[in-house]
Amino acid sequence: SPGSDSPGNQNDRSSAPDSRELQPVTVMLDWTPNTNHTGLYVARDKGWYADEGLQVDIVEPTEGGTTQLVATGKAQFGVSYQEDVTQARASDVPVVSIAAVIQHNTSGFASLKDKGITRAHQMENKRYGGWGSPSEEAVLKAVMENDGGDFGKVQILNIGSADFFTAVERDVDFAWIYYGWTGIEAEQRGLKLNFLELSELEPALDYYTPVLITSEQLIKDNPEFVEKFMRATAKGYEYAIKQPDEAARILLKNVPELNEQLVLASQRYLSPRYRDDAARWGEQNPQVWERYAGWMYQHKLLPKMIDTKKAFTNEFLSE
Amino acid sequence: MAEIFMEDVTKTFSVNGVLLSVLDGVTVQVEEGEFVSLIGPSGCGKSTLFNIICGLTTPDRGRVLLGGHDNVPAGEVVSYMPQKDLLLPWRTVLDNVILARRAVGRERAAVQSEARELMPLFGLTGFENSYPAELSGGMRQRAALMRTVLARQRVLLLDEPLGALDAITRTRMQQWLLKVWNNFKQAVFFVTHDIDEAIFLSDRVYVLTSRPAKVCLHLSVSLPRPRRAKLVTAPSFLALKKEIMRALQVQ
Amino acid sequence: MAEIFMEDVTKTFSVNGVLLSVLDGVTVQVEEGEFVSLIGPSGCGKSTLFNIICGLTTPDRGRVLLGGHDNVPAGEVVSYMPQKDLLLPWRTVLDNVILARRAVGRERAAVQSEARELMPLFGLTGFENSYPAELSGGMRQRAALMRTVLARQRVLLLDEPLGALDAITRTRMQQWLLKVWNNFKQAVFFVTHDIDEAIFLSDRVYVLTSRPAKVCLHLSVSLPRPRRAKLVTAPSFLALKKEIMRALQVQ
Amino acid sequence: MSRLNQADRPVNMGDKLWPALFCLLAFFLAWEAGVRLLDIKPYILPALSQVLNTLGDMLPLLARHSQSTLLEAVTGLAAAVGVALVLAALMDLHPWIRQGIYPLLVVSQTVPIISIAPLFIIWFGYGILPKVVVVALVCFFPVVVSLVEGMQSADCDMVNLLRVMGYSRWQVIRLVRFPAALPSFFAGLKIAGTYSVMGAVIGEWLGAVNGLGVFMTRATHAYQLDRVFAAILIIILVSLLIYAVIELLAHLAMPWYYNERRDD
Amino acid sequence: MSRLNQADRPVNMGDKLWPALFCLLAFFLAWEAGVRLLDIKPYILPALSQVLNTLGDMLPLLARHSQSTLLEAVTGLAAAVGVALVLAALMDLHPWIRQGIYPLLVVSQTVPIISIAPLFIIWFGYGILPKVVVVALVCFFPVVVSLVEGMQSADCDMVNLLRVMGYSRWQVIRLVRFPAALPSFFAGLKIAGTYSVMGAVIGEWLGAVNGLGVFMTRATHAYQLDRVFAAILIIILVSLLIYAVIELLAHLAMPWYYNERRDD
Ligand SMILES: Nc1ncnc2c1ncn2[C@@H]1O[C@H](COP(=O)(O)OP(=O)(O)OP(=O)(O)O)[C@@H](O)[C@H]1O
Ligand SMILES: Nc1ncnc2c1ncn2[C@@H]1O[C@H](COP(=O)(O)OP(=O)(O)OP(=O)(O)O)[C@@H](O)[C@H]1O
Ligand SMILES: [Mg+2]
Ligand SMILES: [Mg+2]
Repeated sequence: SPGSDSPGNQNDRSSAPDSRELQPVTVMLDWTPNTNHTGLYVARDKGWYADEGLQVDIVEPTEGGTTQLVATGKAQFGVSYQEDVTQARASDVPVVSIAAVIQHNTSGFASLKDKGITRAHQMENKRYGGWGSPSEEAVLKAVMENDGGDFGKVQILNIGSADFFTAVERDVDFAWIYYGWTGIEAEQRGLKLNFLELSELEPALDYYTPVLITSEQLIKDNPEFVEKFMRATAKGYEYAIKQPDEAARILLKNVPELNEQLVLASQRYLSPRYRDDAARWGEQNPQVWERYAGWMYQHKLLPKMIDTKKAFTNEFLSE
Repeated sequence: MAEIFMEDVTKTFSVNGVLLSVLDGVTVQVEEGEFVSLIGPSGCGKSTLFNIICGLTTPDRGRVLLGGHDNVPAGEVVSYMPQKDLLLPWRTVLDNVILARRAVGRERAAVQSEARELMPLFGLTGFENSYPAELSGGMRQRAALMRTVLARQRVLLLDEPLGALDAITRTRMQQWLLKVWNNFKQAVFFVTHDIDEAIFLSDRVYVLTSRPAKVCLHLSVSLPRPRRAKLVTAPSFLALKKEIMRALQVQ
Repeated sequence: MAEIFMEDVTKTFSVNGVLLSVLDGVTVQVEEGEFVSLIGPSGCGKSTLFNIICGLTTPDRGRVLLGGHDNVPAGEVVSYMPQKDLLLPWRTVLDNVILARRAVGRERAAVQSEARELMPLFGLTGFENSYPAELSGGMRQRAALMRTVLARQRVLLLDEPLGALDAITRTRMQQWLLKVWNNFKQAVFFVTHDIDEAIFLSDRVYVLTSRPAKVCLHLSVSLPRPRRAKLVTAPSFLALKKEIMRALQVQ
Repeated sequence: MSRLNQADRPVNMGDKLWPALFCLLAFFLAWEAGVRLLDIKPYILPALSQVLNTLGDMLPLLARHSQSTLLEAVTGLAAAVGVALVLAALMDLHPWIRQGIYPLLVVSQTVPIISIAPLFIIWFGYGILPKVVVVALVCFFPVVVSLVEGMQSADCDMVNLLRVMGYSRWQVIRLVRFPAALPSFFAGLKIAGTYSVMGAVIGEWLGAVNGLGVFMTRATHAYQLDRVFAAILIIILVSLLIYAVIELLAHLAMPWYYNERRDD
Repeated sequence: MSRLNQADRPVNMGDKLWPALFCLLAFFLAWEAGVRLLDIKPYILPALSQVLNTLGDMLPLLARHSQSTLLEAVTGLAAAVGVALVLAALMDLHPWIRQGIYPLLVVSQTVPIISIAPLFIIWFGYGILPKVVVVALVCFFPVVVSLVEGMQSADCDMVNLLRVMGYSRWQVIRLVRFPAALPSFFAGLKIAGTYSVMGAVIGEWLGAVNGLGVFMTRATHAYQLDRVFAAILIIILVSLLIYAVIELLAHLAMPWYYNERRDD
């Protein structure tokens, strides 16, 4: 077996895995650790990264900094979403999406039941709590106009760091949430929501969120390294798909600050959605990329159209 | 009737539980239009005595009569000039000197024109609109004295008004002070450390012992007025000086 | 050979472009072991003169010889006590008084034990390890003087060392100062505003005019030593006093 | 006699501007040269020239956003002064009140505002109010500290003197304690003014419709760092503007404090 | 003779703690009662009792996170002091240097750190370094200002006196200028210390693995406000701890400053 040639090495090995041989890797998340990231934690906890010779640090992000930091190599991998990658590439930030964590967009517009927003046109004369993404207005406009609504009648507010629940407490009628986290929390609280899933409102908006990204440079210089990382990561997500409760406990063990009930419920919601209808976990469809980038360009959200073939790759997915 | 009459005044301070006996049965009085000095070592309780007259401190024992009456507000009888000049830095000289007079509710314009007329006597002409920070030490003292005099009360309490000045300026200011006193005829109760100064200015001198202060000498100064600076070398002056020095044990 | 010899020293300051003539041809000298006073109105330039001796200010014109030599570092001949006591607040009394002596590189323990022995003479026994903030004004002045004396230089420059004290404490300190001087036999160059003080302490007195300062009177004080406090009322003393008062125009 | 309160005088920024401008120029040059020579990507650190270019292009938009921010900063500052006046007056009433409140104020400064942001939103909504509150929270502390210290610096003997003269308690406060506190108050206000715009930007970051904070968030999400830096330049300029206005007010309110001592 | 530098003395938090404790208790009672009486939802404002409960439960976890944060805060504070010493020494060299640097330092305080956060990570990585840098940025300003003012407060005549005695330029700095700056330095350091933990938390918010900032972000995003408040209590405690240590150091370093004047 490797490393058994020197007695000194053996000594080390008997006490702890030889960390000197492991290659340090930094993964920067897109938000606080949550069930979107379960696969990463599982792979690390099960020692699958170590098996590939990697020592993975999972770092929580700077506000809006993940993509730049991955592009500059400060983190080798990051968690992002398709819109962000598209924006970044249009601004010549050289990042590449290497896996779709969830096959379909589980985000959408949520509001308290009594606001009566069951269709997109009912957003008229309501107040929307946004978070400063450049595409928000275009998305709202598109989905409302699809439903015969007048976008001009929506009042948009940046709710910044406040969460959905505090925001809808008084000043906001609806906001854009991930159902897998915030929607589940609402269920936990027994709060009745109307939820309009984005992918149903406008097919072009069924983009990948979140995705794993890395830099063009790294792919060029060290594809084996990316492959190793992705092999273990995929194993992690496969495990999470098969064993939601076990996976959730691993996440909780690593991030004990989280709310146990929320994580468990969220994981049960999300596990079947990681792979969903795709052949394998992480698969990205060129059409999805082309369709969404085109949509963004049409809506003048991009300074220029991007070459979507360079924006993502499936080459690091196993099998 | 004495303007100020204090009998057997005694005061003990308590600082962090430690008792500090400051005045021990002090009896002094100031008659109408008289110039009386109080001389005593540093920290013996002279300022405390003045504070008692002003009602800022209450004595433990003893009687204080102002203008023959018990319980009159001090401000209606005396005008006080503390050891520091205490000019308000944010007011011009003119507004500072009328401060005491304005307190009794006089009209501002009238008081101001009254003050303007007196500026030459106090050597402050041209500085009416200056702030105190722009004045020299001697000028500040003169402004503070002017404020005290302008209150036009029957007694001036002056607590070491010349203490901050150098000896030469001080000698000049003493002569000027007598001129002012002559002009306004108010009674003056004057605190000093300086033996020459006390004799030179006063009709009577009280000498206090160190803490707790008692009157250890009470002296009438019957030198003729007006007095000139060279009086301090006159034999009659020196006899008084020797007596005070002996009382203060500085021989 | 004079310890200090200044000839025709002239100094003009320029403050924001305005020229301020401070010293105008001053000639003074201090002989070995002599006590010489300099008296003059406030702001006439006495401290400036001392600064020139110490090398902190360079004169515009004139000659300064220390111990008969040009260009010696002032610190090797004179020991300077400025107008403020300038004790270092962060050093104990003991460490403050040895400061000057340590500057010339003496061993600390030796200097300290030397200082300890002298504490009684300076009335500081028991306060060796106190910080300056814990001392009274008189004690601070004595500590500052001790630091100056302990430097053991041939001349002490004392700039109004008793100026901050009240008149009564001051009179006591004058007598004590003479005792110390008698003990150490260093020459003393002494600045004061107080005519009595100058005569009482000195062998010779220089009187300066107001700014720009010139020597307007140079007086030998041939009163016998040791001198007692009551000397200030002696006729021979008063004759000198009158002469100085006339020179200073305070009559 | 030395200048009143000389030690308290703040270092005067307006005294000699040349050395500062020189340093600023050097800094700008280093920035531009650094970016060019090290070939730093514009999404990491844009060159100064690019930032200035963007600043020029975006001026109307930035001006509009600045208006909201400036309004929030100034309103917040005014609120801070109001709160500080009340608190300082309270603490001046009795040493016990001071000893009770003061340490709590110090402690309150250790709480990171961002962590209680949600409470702000719930209490104050998304209008101008929460921003004003954040600005006031950031600014009131230096003002209240300087006010308390200023009022304490009023000479007791001066107060006594005026009491003997026959002035009432409130007249004495107006005549002595209040003016005595002014230099210290303005020193604190200058510090607060410097921080006020930053406070407003943080407040906007908690949620807003308009303002430089919103502008910066949007630009960050669109990878337009040149715009972010243009906004930072504007923030600095607006802060300096507020500082200058306070300096001016101080000169108007305290001529006696700035007048030079004349020799007699 | 009055106490040296009396006016400069910072309000001493340790003097009389009772009134402060009383106010604190009142505040706590109001909080608990308010939440109970108004029936405020725990995800909007948890009751104090609940927060304390959570604090008890989470103590081991909080202790672990506090360690990182404390380490960052103290290291950052030390770095701030180092930078401040260098800057202050520089500014002490010549008034021009001071006039050149000082206004820029003031200006630098107007830049919201959060807006240049990504730059920090790029320059300093994810380790402890960027947090230390943020703490140092938050803390160095009060320290440098107090140092500069402290060194300027050294009495010129004292310096001259020692020069005449024959001490060298550097000896005089050691004997006079440095000790003279100490009281002011410690006053500034106390302010900086109060802010240091908050700085570390903000630093962690820029991207971290451990620390109270991470804990709070996670708790916020998992909608557990009781945990957020438990962390805030810990932040306050750690801040007070740092304050107390600085106070102790000040007493050790400047016995002469705290000794009471005895009457002779
Ligand atoms: N309010 C007070 N509480 C406690 N002690 C006091 C108070 N006022 C004065 N003392 C003490 O009483 C003593 C006498 O003080 P006072 O100011 O009356 O002396 P003084 O004769 O005016 O001294 P000086 O000549 O130095 O002005 C001093 O020891 C002083 O410390
Ligand atoms: N470095 C300086 N630059 C400009 N002017 C100075 C300087 N030093 C002193 N002066 C001015 O020179 C004059 C004389 O000052 P000096 O301190 O020598 O007077 P003095 O006789 O010691 O006064 P006092 O008796 O008040 O101590 C004063 O008007 C003072 O303002
Ligand atoms: Mg007194
Ligand atoms: Mg002098």
